[in-house]
Amino acid sequence: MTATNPQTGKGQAKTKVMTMLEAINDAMKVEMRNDDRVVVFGEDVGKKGGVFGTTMGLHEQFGDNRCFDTPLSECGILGAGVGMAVYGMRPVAEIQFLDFIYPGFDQIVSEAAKMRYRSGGEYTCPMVIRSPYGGGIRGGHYHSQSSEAYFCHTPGLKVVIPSTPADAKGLLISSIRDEDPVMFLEPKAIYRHAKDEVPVGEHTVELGKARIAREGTDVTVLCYGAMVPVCEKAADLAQEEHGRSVEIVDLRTLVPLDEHTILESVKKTGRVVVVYEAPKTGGFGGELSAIIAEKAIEYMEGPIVRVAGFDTPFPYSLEHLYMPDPKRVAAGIEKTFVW
Amino acid sequence: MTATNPQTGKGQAKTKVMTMLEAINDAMKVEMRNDDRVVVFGEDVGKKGGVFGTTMGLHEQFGDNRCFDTPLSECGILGAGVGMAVYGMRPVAEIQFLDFIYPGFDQIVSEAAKMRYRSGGEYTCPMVIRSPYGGGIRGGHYHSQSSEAYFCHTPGLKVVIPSTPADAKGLLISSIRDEDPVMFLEPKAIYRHAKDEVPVGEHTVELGKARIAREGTDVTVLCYGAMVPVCEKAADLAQEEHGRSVEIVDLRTLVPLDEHTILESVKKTGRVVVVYEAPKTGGFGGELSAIIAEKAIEYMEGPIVRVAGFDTPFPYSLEHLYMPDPKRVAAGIEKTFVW
Amino acid sequence: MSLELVTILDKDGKAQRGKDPNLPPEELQRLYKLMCATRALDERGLALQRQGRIGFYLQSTGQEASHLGSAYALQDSDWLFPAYRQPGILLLRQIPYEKIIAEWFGNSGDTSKGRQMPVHYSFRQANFVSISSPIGTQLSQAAGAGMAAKARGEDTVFMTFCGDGGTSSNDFHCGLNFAAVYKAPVVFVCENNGWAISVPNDKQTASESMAIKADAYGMPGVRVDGNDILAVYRVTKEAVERARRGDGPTLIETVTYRIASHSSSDDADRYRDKKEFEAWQKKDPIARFQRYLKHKKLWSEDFENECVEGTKDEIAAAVKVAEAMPPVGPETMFEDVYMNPTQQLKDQKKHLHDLVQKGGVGAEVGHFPL
Amino acid sequence: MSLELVTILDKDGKAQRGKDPNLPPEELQRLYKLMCATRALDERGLALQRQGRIGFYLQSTGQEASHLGSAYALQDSDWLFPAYRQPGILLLRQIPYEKIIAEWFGNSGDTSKGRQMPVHYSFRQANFVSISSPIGTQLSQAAGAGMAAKARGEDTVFMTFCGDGGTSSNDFHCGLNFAAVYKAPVVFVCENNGWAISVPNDKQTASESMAIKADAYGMPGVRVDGNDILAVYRVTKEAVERARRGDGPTLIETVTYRIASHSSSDDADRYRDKKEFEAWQKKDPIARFQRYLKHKKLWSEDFENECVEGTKDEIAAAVKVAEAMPPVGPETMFEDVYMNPTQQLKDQKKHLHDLVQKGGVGAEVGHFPL
Ligand SMILES: Cc1ncc(C[n+]2csc(CCOP(=O)(O)OP(=O)(O)O)c2C)c(N)n1
Ligand SMILES: Cc1ncc(C[n+]2csc(CCOP(=O)(O)OP(=O)(O)O)c2C)c(N)n1
Ligand SMILES: [Mg+2]
Ligand SMILES: [Mg+2]
Repeated sequence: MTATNPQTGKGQAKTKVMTMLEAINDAMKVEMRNDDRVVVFGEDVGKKGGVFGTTMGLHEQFGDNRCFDTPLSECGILGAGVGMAVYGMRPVAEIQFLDFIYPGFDQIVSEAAKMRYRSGGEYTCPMVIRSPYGGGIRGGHYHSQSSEAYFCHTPGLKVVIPSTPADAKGLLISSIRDEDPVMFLEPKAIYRHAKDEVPVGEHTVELGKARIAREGTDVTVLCYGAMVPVCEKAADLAQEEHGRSVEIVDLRTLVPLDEHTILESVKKTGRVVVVYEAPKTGGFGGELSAIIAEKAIEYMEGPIVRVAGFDTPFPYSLEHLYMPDPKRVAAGIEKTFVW
Repeated sequence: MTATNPQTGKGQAKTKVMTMLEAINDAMKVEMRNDDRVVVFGEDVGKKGGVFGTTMGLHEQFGDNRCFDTPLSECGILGAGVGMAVYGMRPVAEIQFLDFIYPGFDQIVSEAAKMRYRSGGEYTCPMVIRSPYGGGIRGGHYHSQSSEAYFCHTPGLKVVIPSTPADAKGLLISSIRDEDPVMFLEPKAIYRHAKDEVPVGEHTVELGKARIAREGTDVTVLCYGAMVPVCEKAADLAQEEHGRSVEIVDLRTLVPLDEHTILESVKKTGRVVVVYEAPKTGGFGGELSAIIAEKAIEYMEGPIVRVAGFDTPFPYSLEHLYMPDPKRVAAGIEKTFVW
Repeated sequence: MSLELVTILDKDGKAQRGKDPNLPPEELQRLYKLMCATRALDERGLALQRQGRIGFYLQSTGQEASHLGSAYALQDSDWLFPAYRQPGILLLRQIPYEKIIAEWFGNSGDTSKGRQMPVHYSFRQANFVSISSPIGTQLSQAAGAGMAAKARGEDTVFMTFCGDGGTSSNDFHCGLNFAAVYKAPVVFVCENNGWAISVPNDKQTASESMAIKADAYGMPGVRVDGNDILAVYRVTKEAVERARRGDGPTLIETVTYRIASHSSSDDADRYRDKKEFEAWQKKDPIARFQRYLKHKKLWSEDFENECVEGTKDEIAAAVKVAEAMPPVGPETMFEDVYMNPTQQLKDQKKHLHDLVQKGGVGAEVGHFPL
Repeated sequence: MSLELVTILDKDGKAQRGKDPNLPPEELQRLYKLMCATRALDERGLALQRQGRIGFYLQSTGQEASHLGSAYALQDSDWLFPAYRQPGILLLRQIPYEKIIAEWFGNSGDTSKGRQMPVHYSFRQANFVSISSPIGTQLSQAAGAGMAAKARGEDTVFMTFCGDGGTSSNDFHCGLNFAAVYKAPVVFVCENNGWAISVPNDKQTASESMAIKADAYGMPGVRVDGNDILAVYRVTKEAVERARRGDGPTLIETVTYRIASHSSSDDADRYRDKKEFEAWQKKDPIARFQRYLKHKKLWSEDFENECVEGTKDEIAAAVKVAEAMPPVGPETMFEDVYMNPTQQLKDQKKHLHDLVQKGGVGAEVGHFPL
């Protein structure tokens, strides 16, 4: 198949139907062929191909020096990754679940994020940290958390979260080429559900540009990752039940944030709902509310509503009620009209 | 001296002038005498008495079993602390600078915060993690950061930040007595500057209650820790230069948050400035803005302004321009009137 | 200098002269039955997962001697900071099957209120501390608890477990270091089953053994045949006594093998040589101990039947009871975050309650790990 | 089994038979001069701090042999991932005094643009990677860089440093483990100066030495007299060669002593016995090496004068130059967060610019650490 390149808008790129998993795998293959400084490593990324299969075939194709398993230490994975990046490589480190990143958190916050700044630009850390995040797979609190807010609050890091296979591929390739450390968070709930046309071969999506996932006029919904399809269903409900025309903005990158697109949309609609899976208090959605309340409050015709995970650890049996679902989001949308 | 007990409002407690450092030291002494399950440990807290002197005299007075130095491992300090708390002690773990907490971050986020929840209430973790935070001492990015937002976004933790010596003592004793893990963050910039009457002996301040540091009618300033005295000076400027009557709310505990006091104040004034030292993006102040934008937007007569640290790592030479100062806060206050 | 591998039972089930701990007959039979029950529980757990009745399962098959032999050396008042592959200890400490199985279903019969994935048990009554998924975190916690008990002059001993992969964790390093510096009464058991999911020992560490890592902390390190329950018991008992005497911690490496795949989500055939697996199957710890019992004339067909079939029946009955327990109610989501819920949690609970009342809420949820 | 302490120079400065590395005379003199210069720089740094002209200083006095002897075994193309107590390496790698001293002042002469506290150097031209305060983080980074170089077939060697306290860090554990598993060309130098601020060795670890911790990672561990520059050089050279040959990493423990307080903020008299300090003062590595040079007839009063007074003059001149450099401008705060500033950073830069224009901004800033 062929389709218009979603990034440039021009040309006819060849495409192929892929799941998000396949698109991520494809992105790494493309970049590993393209740049021999790219190495992929982490726990079980070699022969096993990753616990979700995102690194399937890489070890076979590129060998031990380019794709390898590591000892069970996130501290080591990330510390070694920083060293590689400082030395001039393009490390792509996989953290098996985002919940397990904390043993290596120091290397991200204190080292990767600050290397360029603290050395006056002499040393840089172009590393990508890939990790599946979020709920939706019955993983309990240690295989389900969404802690993007921690990283967004850490100057020096970029934070990227795709919601479609094509974006996953394009954003991942752009992240690997980026000169700064990037947290590339993969919404595991839609690893296989998201399935769509993806450009074959070379394909990049610029970091820092949001995507209007759906145009609308009455209310803006800001979301990212696995919440995008949930919000799309909620928008359908809001349309059906109350005739609301919902605009959905898929942020794609949280840092750098595309404030321009956000503010344009909310100024147009005058109403906004912010949706995220993480615990409500202190989540990145609060930052979005705050930006709007600081820069566009005079356009607001209702409260800035947040629909988010609850302020509890991620539960196991009650996961379906913990995560924002279409009904809950639709209720949030309605609240911007009637409160 | 004697004074009315600020907590109960009744009785005449004996008081003594103390710096915040002394008040914190006093709180530990009181509680260690009071409860033999209380142990204080960390790097250099023994003979040296801590790098700031907060644990001065504890080792001498209570001996090796109650106050002791540890190996250089925040992971060990916090992991051991969790184990002690689970076993039934009241550990008070000191992290020398908040910037150095990340090697042990996993034990806080994955263990302390979730112990009660994940065990269905069978095991609990009544640990206090004390750490100096914030800028103001020419410490560069590794002795100056304010990362309270990470902890506020972690369900299961409480987060306490005093701004006066009396509160420091009362809140610390309450934190030690609390049945849940508490991050007790000490604004090192005012360790010695804050000097005031502090009740002698027994003194508690309830967690979860904000303090109106100054009453006013035109605009509310929300702040905590070392920003409180800065906001007080800014309020003077705003009064002098523009005749603004500023109400200052000192949050005292960020989790649990006293939303009631915040919302009462902003509904009364109709204008609000949120002040914090941490990098602006993703800081806890964004959460405050979001709460107001969700629950009281209809009372707002201007933008919800944030005055915060910039989105850079904490600098060394330019620290004085990085941190919010009275002038910058005053400019933020004015912006809620003229924007 | 290589560490010797401590063994008592030869492959025919004979105890080496002078090394037999000479446990009383009924205790030997009790241990055997516990091993069989642990295996039966495991088989049932995996079956339930395959039938889609529970969401996840993780087996300990092949490691029964390793965790039962070590925990058996403790007193009931001693504490455990376990990893996730020691279910037999729950049986040793007399937790009823229903309670264990209810945890798999995560319903109202579960002591942890359906908050965790299957096999992440917590049983206060057994001094068995809540299991968490992040590898290794229990090791420094055990050190801390040991430090506390010692400072208070109590004689509790703390036993904690990790895998070979766990030796690479931060907490292995600081946990062993703290325990040694403070001479805390802790026994660290590293169950070396050869694999950390798909990562074999030689990619985990270049050290000649896991036990030798004890040198780095100035504590004794012992390597023991983990499929030999008597040997495991014997070395652990010494370590427990040393700890209780106030002479500090020990690291014990039990050399064993993960017979099953890592968990119900894993397929070991993708990365593991069949021959290695087959060789280890021949070293089955239950069969080995059975041969010993036979030598001692403590084994009969009837006894075997009681241990295997009898246990299966009990487990089957327990599954029925556990599965029939009502689900946890939505309101329980907001409990136990803190001792007392914050205002925010109360508000959120009410919000969810209202949504549930209106109907139609509930996110789609897939399978682990897809 | 205790590790032997490798020594070459006896206290009279005589090299043990057959062990003298026989460096050329001019190299021996160069090393001596570097040691003197490192000490002089240190004294000046502390003096500037005491005069309130810089905000912080941290001395390496007494550890000159330890870090100069080890780094001297490298080629200039080899990389360093240092801790904060190896300033002599900058001199060895010919960084001009002004550049080093400008870092203390944190002004526009500083390669890191006044972003870090004094003594947190970064010099790309010297393959000297930016120092950070968090203890140990450089260790796993060095392992990673070594893994990369090895995978690419390059022959760069990586040397990284930590203190005795640093052995307790997470990164010590994973850094050594990774380096050993991948046989990365890394030399880990642990400068054991007896103290981690106020915490002595025996509260840091119960292991009999730091070098023995190498066992836990399956790499060679060497203990060397850290006040004997020839011994340090010799063992390090072997380790560097081993690394370059592809035979993997080594852990070297240099046994030395922190003669000064931990830093300008610390007062060691609060916690440290004067006798211990005095005993170590007698083992001064510079005096010891001087005696060796005297034996070799490579020392004279004139030479001494050049090394000590000459250096002091050069440093004094460099202080003048460095101190006179203009401060960093407010706009530099927003550079180097990313390669290109985000819109948010551009907006914030403009906001600060406007505030500065209006005048009166600037927070009150105290002293470190009060
Ligand atoms: C910190 C952390 N990283 C990664 C994981 C994912 N994970 C779960 S089990 C496992 C392997 C553990 O191996 P080992 O310690 O040998 O224990 P075993 O499963 O063999 O009993 C991994 C990598 C985790 N649970 N925690
Ligand atoms: C992770 C971390 N924790 C605490 C500190 C505070 N701190 C700075 S230096 C130091 C002691 C370091 O001792 P050692 O490793 O022996 O090095 P030395 O100073 O003796 O050279 C401590 C605790 C830190 N910088 N980083
Ligand atoms: Mg294993
Ligand atoms: Mg030291």
